[in-house]
Amino acid sequence: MSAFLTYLLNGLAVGCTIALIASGLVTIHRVTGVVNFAQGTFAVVAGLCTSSLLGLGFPHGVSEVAAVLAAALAGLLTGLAAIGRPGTTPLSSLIVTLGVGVLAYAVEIVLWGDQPRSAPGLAGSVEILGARIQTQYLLVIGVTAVTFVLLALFFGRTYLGKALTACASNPYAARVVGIDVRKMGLLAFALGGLLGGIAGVLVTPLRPISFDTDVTLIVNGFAAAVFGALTRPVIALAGALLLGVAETMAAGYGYGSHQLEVALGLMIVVMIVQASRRTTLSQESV
Amino acid sequence: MLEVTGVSRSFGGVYAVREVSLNVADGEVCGVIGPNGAGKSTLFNLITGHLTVDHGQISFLGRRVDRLPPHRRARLGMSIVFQAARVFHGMTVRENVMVGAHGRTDAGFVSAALRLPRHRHDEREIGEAADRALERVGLAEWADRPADRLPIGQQRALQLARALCARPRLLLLDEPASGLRGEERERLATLVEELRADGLTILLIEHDVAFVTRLVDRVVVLDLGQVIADGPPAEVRADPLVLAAYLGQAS
Amino acid sequence: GSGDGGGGGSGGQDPIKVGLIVSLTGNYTPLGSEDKKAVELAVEQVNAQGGLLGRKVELVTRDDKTAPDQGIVAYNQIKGEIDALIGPVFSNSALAIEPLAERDKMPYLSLAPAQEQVEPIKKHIFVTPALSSMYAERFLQYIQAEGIKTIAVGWDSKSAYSVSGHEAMVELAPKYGVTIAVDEPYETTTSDFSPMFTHVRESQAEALVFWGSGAPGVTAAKQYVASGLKTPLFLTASQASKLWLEPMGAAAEGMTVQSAIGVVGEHLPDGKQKQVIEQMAKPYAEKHGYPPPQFAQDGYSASLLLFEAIRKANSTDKAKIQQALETMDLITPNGRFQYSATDHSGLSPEYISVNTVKDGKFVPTEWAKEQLAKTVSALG
Amino acid sequence: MIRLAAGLLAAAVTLALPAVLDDSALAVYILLGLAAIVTVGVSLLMGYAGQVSLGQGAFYAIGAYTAALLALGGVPPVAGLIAAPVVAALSALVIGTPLLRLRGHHLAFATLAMQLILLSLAGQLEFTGGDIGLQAIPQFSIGSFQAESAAAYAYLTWGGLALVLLVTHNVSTSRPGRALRALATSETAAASSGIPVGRYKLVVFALSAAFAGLAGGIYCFYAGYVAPGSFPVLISIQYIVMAVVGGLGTLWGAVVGATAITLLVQGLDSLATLPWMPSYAPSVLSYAVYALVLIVVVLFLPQGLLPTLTDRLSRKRPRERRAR
Amino acid sequence: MIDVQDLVVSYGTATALEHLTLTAAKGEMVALLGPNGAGKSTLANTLAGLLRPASGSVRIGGRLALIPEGRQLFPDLSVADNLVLGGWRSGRRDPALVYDLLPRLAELAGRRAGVLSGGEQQMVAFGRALMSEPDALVVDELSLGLAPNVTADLAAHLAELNRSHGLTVLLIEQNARLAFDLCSRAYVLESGRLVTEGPCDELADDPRVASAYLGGAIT
Ligand SMILES: Nc1ncnc2c1ncn2[C@@H]1O[C@H](COP(=O)(O)OP(=O)(O)OP(=O)(O)O)[C@@H](O)[C@H]1O
Ligand SMILES: Nc1ncnc2c1ncn2[C@@H]1O[C@H](COP(=O)(O)OP(=O)(O)OP(=O)(O)O)[C@@H](O)[C@H]1O
Ligand SMILES: [Mg+2]
Ligand SMILES: [Mg+2]
Repeated sequence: MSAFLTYLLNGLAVGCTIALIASGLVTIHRVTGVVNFAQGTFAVVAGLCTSSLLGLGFPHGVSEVAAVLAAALAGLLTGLAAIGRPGTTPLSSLIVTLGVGVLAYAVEIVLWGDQPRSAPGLAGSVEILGARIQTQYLLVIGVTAVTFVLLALFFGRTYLGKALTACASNPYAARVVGIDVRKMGLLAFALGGLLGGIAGVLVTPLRPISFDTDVTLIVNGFAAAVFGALTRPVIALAGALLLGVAETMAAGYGYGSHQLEVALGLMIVVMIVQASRRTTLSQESV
Repeated sequence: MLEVTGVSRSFGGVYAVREVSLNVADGEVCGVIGPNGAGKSTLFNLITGHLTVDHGQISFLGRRVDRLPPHRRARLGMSIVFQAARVFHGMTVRENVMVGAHGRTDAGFVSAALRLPRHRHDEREIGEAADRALERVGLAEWADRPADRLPIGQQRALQLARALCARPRLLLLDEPASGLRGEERERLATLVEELRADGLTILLIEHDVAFVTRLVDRVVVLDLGQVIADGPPAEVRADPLVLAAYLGQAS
Repeated sequence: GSGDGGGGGSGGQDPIKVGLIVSLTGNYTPLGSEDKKAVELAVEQVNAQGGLLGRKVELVTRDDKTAPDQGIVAYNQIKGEIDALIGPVFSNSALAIEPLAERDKMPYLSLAPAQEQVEPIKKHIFVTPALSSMYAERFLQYIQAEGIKTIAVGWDSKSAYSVSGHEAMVELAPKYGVTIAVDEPYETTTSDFSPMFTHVRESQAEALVFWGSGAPGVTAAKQYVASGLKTPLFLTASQASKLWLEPMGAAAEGMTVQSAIGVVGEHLPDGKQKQVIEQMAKPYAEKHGYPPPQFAQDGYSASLLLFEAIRKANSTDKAKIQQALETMDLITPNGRFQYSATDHSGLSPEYISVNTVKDGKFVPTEWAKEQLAKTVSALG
Repeated sequence: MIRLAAGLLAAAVTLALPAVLDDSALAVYILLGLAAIVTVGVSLLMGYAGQVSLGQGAFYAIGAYTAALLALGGVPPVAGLIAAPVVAALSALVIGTPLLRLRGHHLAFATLAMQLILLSLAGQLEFTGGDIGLQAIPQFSIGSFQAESAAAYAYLTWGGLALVLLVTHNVSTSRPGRALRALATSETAAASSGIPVGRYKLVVFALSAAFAGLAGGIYCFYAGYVAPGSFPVLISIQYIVMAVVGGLGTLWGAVVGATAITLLVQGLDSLATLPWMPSYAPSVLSYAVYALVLIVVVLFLPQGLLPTLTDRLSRKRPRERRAR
Repeated sequence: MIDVQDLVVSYGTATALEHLTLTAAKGEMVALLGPNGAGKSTLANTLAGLLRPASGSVRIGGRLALIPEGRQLFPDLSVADNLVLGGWRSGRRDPALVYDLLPRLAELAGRRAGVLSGGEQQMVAFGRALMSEPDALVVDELSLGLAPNVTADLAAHLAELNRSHGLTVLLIEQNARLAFDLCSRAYVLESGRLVTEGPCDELADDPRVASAYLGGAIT
């Protein structure tokens, strides 16, 4: 029983790290319709920044906040490249974000070298009902919960959130009612950068980060985000948790070498079941 | 030819179409009118298979079709012109119309890849059919333009040409005259009359009651998903229920 | 027409060209870039001593982008101009180049640890890093010496290095009277090891041997600390570098980590082995600001082996270099290589150290000190 | 007329190149051709039928493993080469049947996941050689003729590309091609024209998989070695980049895109590893310059290289065009 | 007030509007007629600032709202959210006034706009434009897809707004009868050029206009 709870809790924590990456993807796609393949990069930038700043002797807190802001700036710059030019289609923007991700490799290598880095986080672990979980994981779970509540409230309840959503739903119509679609898109990219930064700052103490860690991060994050149709944060969160729990459960119950297959396979199956309940017409209606 | 019996469809508990029964005889032109949101387009989608029925039966040419997918119903001879223009992007007007003939031929990937003689023959025939259809709706001079750049009115005409190119037995027109000015409306009316003369069975949704009245043998009025009147146009126009629900003081 | 055919210059002869194909972009960049630094250092040193056979040594470097097909492209680009090849650290690239090198009779020192390169033996392919089976055997020797009977093994099912290390361990365990109570695969992308630790906690295992390279090594070791597990953690040589030590920080204290002999050079008694290690470690640390990691030592050892072979062959004739390699007996930072017609790997487990982490450094265990002292003193 | 001449010229150059290029250039020429074969399939799938596959590398891998396993099992290489696209297409049919219920990003993710899963399995199964892969794959041969030189593989590759282009051209300019383009815009409207949308998507998925499988088959004989590491996920993304850069939905765009990207990558690599280059050159050149070129091309030539080029040319001769 | 002087708009190389001059005084209701492809929607988009003129000037007095061609709702948002976003510029956040006018929308408030019927969507588009409390309104096809009684209601409401708030209206409408009933003046556009303009009653008598726009279906 306590083993099961251990797997569950740790799985949820893993899911939360995935969800944080997904949150940025969802934010950006929901507003701009662009799948941002540079999302993992934001996390990497933040992770590397934290590690450097801490190394330079800046205190915790300051380092992390600065790193998150740096990621937000990276997000804004990515946005400028991806949607700054009028007439760029979402597909072109997607390729641009891929390009930005690759460009970032070069910048990161010049600034930080090619070797992985890490940063200290919350040390130790806690026991909950006989199940052990790292303290850093608890922080991750807490931050994720707050982030997603805020995100859901922001998009679902606030006027600005609705206006942002409107931009991707129908950019032309958004302009008709007077919304500055480009500015909103850049805001979304900055927000996405911020979210990616939070993910990076939280993940770096858990696993070493190097310039190309973004690939691993984005694959899982993309899976979760797509689960939520790239627009619905709460469903994406559910997807991420599913992914995380499936991985640890697979490892816990003897399929340690097939975690990837189990987790991704499960995602596909659930998506197909979801899809077969929607009709073509409703997906196409304008 | 078309028999709709007790058909219902709801979305999240709200009935869009409720217990609708409707028979259309061969060669008949039947108008469907009703307030906005009455369920007219939904009924069309049920008939053509883009939506599945919750209850009820649909038969076409004596055959149950309510479980068939849309492309099978199309191949049996149903063609629909949607309310919203659905023009295929990245193709010329002629190519768009040629797609309409898809169900009439069956040269597949293999014969296309190998350029078998039959395939060439089909291609030529489809091309000619498309040109005829374009001529009919008055789009001949636009044939080589990219279709997605057409103004809305022409896009709708293009849809009609595409539907005709399939040589349907039953044509379902969802507000074909919307967005057309008087002159073009006139041309459309003439076309419908011609088609009717050719023996085509037509179901026509239209809010321009005068237009409907002039063209159809019979009018079915839907309100809140149900049939509230069914009969010759003159009779229906005088029906107090219809006046209250639909025509208002405007008529 | 810049007239470079004329020669002139110092030696009056064309330089000896050594090909180097490593991963400079892609996943294996952190490894490949260290290899490159070390080989460049070796070339610098040999040229400073007047080169080989009176000729300068020139390096022709290519990037395999951590992809086998790019390895092939790279090899094809340089095969015409080079006299010998030091090959990829990425096993898949190394293996992709093999048939081509074999066909061209190109002397080829591989930096990849894959067992398959030497099983069966290919005439022109020689391996520099210790094979994972050697690490496995060395650990079992240590485990036996410590009186441990039951162990747990965690291994990365997606990494050839760790798969074959695990296999060797399973195969050799009975020989050393060791039972494997928990046999736990994971994946390179695994980010949570709590299932593994839970299984170990529930078992009788007296030690957990963890096979893996790169990120999982750090992630697992950190989570091991947090998990509060008391079973000692044994890590293999992939963790024997600052790449692992730095992120671990104080948490690494007391963990057991294997390494090639070169990593613990300062703890060796004076002698030839220590001298060779320092000949590389000092200038490397001066130049790059940190002691050479394992990969760098592989690259440097490969260079020494190749230079020695050319010296012995006294020509750049490929067949002669191959023969020289097959009769090679040379002390390198990785230990003493004794290649032969039946052994293209050349090393033996004696050149592997078992260390504990003390004050952020790898310090050989008492057992290892004793063993290494024996090994090294035999070399003189 | 001009198109015919251009075609003939292209054919002549294609045929002449293997004879004049050296081995190192031929290696690039072959890999370029192979990439083009896969990219044509991606372009057909994405540009015509509007379905995004982020897992095309999986079918490349399936083709390669199929041919390799058969050849290692003693089956004549020709049979292996024919089996490669067939098995890839059959796998696509099996995989695509459930997967193609998904649309857009869902499909993109599912194909990506499929590749990850397949590679993970290939990396663990006994008969695929695990992570190390399959070695010592025999040379390609037909009867007594053995393809030993790189030039032979170059002809094989470019012959394969010609075949793939011909099939794509024939398919895309006729009934099925129109149906594909139609369903890319609106599956509803396509279905009401009598197009069996599901079946068409499946067939085009299988066709593009067959192309990838063919390329994989040739690759395995040329390289003599296949491993999971030969087919990273990034390779699938690279094909999409090639298709987009060249010009989606155009036949030759795929070839142009594959050529441009391959030459760019190789050129930068050669430049970066020159002896006098600083040590960070490989990363800066291979990453930064590549990325910048990519971004600039995508932003400023959003239609892709080929359509922009042809547009420029045709704008110079508007009259000839309109006369048609 | 809408004042368009010598306007030229083009798509790439194709010119859609050529030297167009058109005005609507404050509080005036003006109709714009023209065959498909004449450039009516192009003008509407230009007035709304969504297309940039190649030359010429466009001046608008006060806030302008557009009911665009093809409804152009936010399909993923609810009807209520669609309406509320109409108030982006005006700051109005309460759609009650729209619900009063179009009670059907109150029933549909929670539904996703994308699944509405054609006519329902048109109502939302109309309501959304009203939410911006415009001084001038450009309507690209008012009657499109609407039941006759709804069209009549909306037309009456437009007239009412015009009277009470001095709303300026440019009405693009294929149903010329409706346009002539509602407006005082009309412009006729063909192939991007003005062909006639004048008071509606005069135009209705123009045989060319009559045959092209009033011909056909007889009420
Ligand atoms: N997918 C759907 N989900 C929820 N409600 C739907 C869906 N499709 C249609 N409806 C609702 O069903 C009702 C009937 O819609 P339908 O499109 O059939 O109306 P209609 O009679 O064609 O109206 P109009 O004349 O305005 O086009 C409408 O209230 C509409 O909002
Ligand atoms: N995005 C576009 N790109 C290129 N040409 C366009 C574009 N939009 C419209 N056009 C062209 O501009 C001209 C005017 O189109 P517009 O949509 O303004 O006509 P309209 O008068 O509104 O027609 P309708 O009555 O059909 O709505 C047409 O010839 C059309 O083909
Ligand atoms: Mg309708
Ligand atoms: Mg218009």
